Order: sequence, then C-alpha cells, then structure tokens
Amino acid sequence: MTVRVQTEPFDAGALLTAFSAGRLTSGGIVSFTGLARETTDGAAVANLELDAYPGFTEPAIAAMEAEALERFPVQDLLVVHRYGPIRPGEAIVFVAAAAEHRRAAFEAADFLMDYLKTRAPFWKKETGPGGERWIEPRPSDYDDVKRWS
Amino acid sequence: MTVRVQTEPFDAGALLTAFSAGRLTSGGIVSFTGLARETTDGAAVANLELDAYPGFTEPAIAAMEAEALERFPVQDLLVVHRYGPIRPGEAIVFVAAAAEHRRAAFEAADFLMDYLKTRAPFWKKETGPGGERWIEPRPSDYDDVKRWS
Amino acid sequence: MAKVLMLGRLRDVAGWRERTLDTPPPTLSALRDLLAREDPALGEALAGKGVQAAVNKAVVRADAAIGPGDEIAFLPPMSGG
Amino acid sequence: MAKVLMLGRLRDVAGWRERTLDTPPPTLSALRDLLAREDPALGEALAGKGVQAAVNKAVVRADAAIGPGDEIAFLPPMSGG
Repeated sequence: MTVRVQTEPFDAGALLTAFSAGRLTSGGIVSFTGLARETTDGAAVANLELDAYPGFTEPAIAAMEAEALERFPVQDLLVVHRYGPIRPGEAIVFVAAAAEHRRAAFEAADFLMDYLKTRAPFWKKETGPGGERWIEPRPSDYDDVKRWS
Repeated sequence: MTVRVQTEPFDAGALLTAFSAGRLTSGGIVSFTGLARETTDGAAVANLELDAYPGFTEPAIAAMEAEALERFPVQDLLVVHRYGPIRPGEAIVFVAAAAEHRRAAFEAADFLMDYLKTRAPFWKKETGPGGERWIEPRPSDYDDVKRWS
Repeated sequence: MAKVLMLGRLRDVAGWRERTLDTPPPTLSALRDLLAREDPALGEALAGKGVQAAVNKAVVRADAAIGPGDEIAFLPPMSGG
Repeated sequence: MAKVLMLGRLRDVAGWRERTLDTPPPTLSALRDLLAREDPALGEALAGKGVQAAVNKAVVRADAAIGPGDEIAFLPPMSGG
C-alpha cells in the first residue's frame, strides 16, 4: 500500500506499468485516472489549483486505503494525488488496485475514488474567464459515497 | 472505439498513456488489465494458450463495445486482447473507458470485462504439472454478467 | 468445397483444427451427423452443452443450410479476459 | 506560541494562510471567537457548514483545549480526486 501526495505532474501509464510489474499472483489490476477537464458544466476552465495540508493529507488517504483493504480482498493499492496548480488535460489523481479476482479490484478502486472525492483533505479552486471559484463535492459525490455505508 | 486482437505481448501502461493523451473533455479514465497468474486455485500454471477465431472474434468484441457505449455515457473505449501462448505475469486483456464523469467509466469497464469473460470468442487452455485443461467461465463469471441484464 | 473449423477443446477432441470437404452436406445437422459417424467422440463433443456453430463467421441455428464455399466453425463455450 | 492555518477557501476569506499567535486562547472555541472579533467575515466562514478543525494534524471537537506549541488548522469541506 502506497500513498504519494506531490506537486509534480505524473504519467498515469508509467505508474500502471510500475504497479503491474512482477505480479505473478494477481489476476486483475484496475486503475482510475482523474484528469483536469478543459470545461466544467460547459464553462471553460483555465487552471485548477489544489490546496493540501501536508502531514495531514497523506495519513488521511492511508486510512482510506486501510479501510479498502479491510473491505475487499485486494493484494495491493496505490494512490498518487497532485496538489498545487494543474493544467487542463493533466492528471490529478491515480488509483490502482491489484487483486486475485477482478471484482475486488474494481470495487476497491471505485470505493477509494468515492472516498477521495468527499473525504480526502484537498481543496480545489478553478480559475476561468468568470473568475475564481472554490469547488466542493457535488451532491452526486455524496450519494456515491453513501453506497458503501 | 478500438478493438485489437493480437498475439504480441503488450505493455498496459503504454496503452493507458496513449489512450489518455489529449483528452481535454474527459474527467476520468478507468482501465482493467487481466494478467496470467502463476497459480490457479493453488496449482502452478506453466503456460496459458488462448485460441481465437480471427475475423469472428474482433466483430464480437466491437459489438460489446457498441453495447457499452449505448448503456453508459462514455466518450471512448479500447479493448486489446491477446491470443496464442501467454506466460505467467503477462497481460492477457486490457480494457479502458474514458468518460466525463467517473461512474460511467467504471461501469463500462466492469461491464466489458463481464461480457468478455463469458461471451468473447476465445478459448483458454492451461498447461501445468498435471497436464492440460481447457477452461470455461466459472459460475461466478455467469453470475457477474447477469448483473447487467 | 467447404471449410470446417474446430475451435478450443473441439480441436483437441477432433485432432484437427481445419478440414476441407469436397462435397459438404446440405445442412449443419447433416454435417454434425457426418462428423459423428466418422468420429463418435467428436460427435459427442459437438452435441455438448453450449457448443454453437457459425457459418461464414455468423452464429447460426442448428438446422441452418450450408453449401459450397461456406466456412463452418464449431465453437465451444467462450471465455475471454 | 501557536500556529494557525487556514485551508482552501478560508485562506482567501482570511487573506492569510498561516499565522502565529504569541498567546493562544485556552480553547478552540475561544480562538474562533478571537478570530471572529478581528474579522467578522472570517468568523462567519469558520462557523459555516462542514468546517472542521484539527489540532496537531488530528481532527478535534469544537470545544477542544489548545495550548502553546499547537498547530491549529481550519478545514472547509474536503474534495479530492
């Protein structure tokens, strides 16, 4: 289980290659890559900036991974999350789950994303032609996370 | 939408990098990589060989992609599937789904895997210390695909 | 002339993957009967649960007509992924 | 001496991200009151729905005790991914 919170851009494919290497007992690996969109609800987004609380954010994500490991028969989990300024098309978050059987890998990745969206200590500001706005989880994000309770 | 059926090994990470490139309107990309395990139900597997029916297998997978596109609001889908001899630890199948919102990408990838497991025109033979055996879908695979009907 | 293909475990049961018939019988069921007379073990395998047939790469019913130039494939239960 | 941190939109409302208090009040609620007296708009934002507080990087109740050397952070609703 690994958590990385970083300002540097990352290549999701390179993370998947490294995460998959040498897995002789895994049957399936699920990955999720969250990208910064150029538009949100039809409006152009020039830039996205994530605030994090280093020293608080990482343990909170590690606790989510521990919860996922307890709920689903997965072998390994990885979460990489950026903060700072992020340009459209760049990856914000990468989640990977390895399991003997695919169902557990799908569920663990899905669960982690729902938790990250509503409970991970990040704060997100979009800057577009209309100015800046802080983004909070959508009602659908809160509905998604309720599926697991 | 792309389907590739090939005997050559592939690197799942390189496929994910290529699939993700330049997606300015996608919010999320889900990938699934199916790997050849070294053991199945505790028994060592020396080799795996997949039989395909070229000219029949590709259109069958393309029809599954079209079905996924109709069911879920996804922007793009990719299925790469190997046949021929496959060594433990190598990837057998790669599925990727890009969508504006993550739920659709998760569901489309999950759906495609359930369909591939039970309906894709491949036939799988394992060779181990105990000899050869042809593998058919597990009862759990048939249960999984029923979730979508 | 018609081409007959055996996929997956049917290939191992038959001992061949592809065969050419100079004079194919007129229907798929007649072809199954012909193959079963030559090789009862293969006949049994072709009658097994979940075995489908395709003519010219399209799945067909058990009593479909076949003719010269056709490619007939026998497909055991499929399993990808 | 104690350190006070404002995360996310609270940083924009306060106009600062980090501040040092030479003599911190004894409780978190006294600290909220102090900040609200200085800056009513910040006081309102701190009382907003879903705003949590952490002392030394652990989330605490609204009436938690604080003291010299502590790091107190105010956290608006979180949203990763």
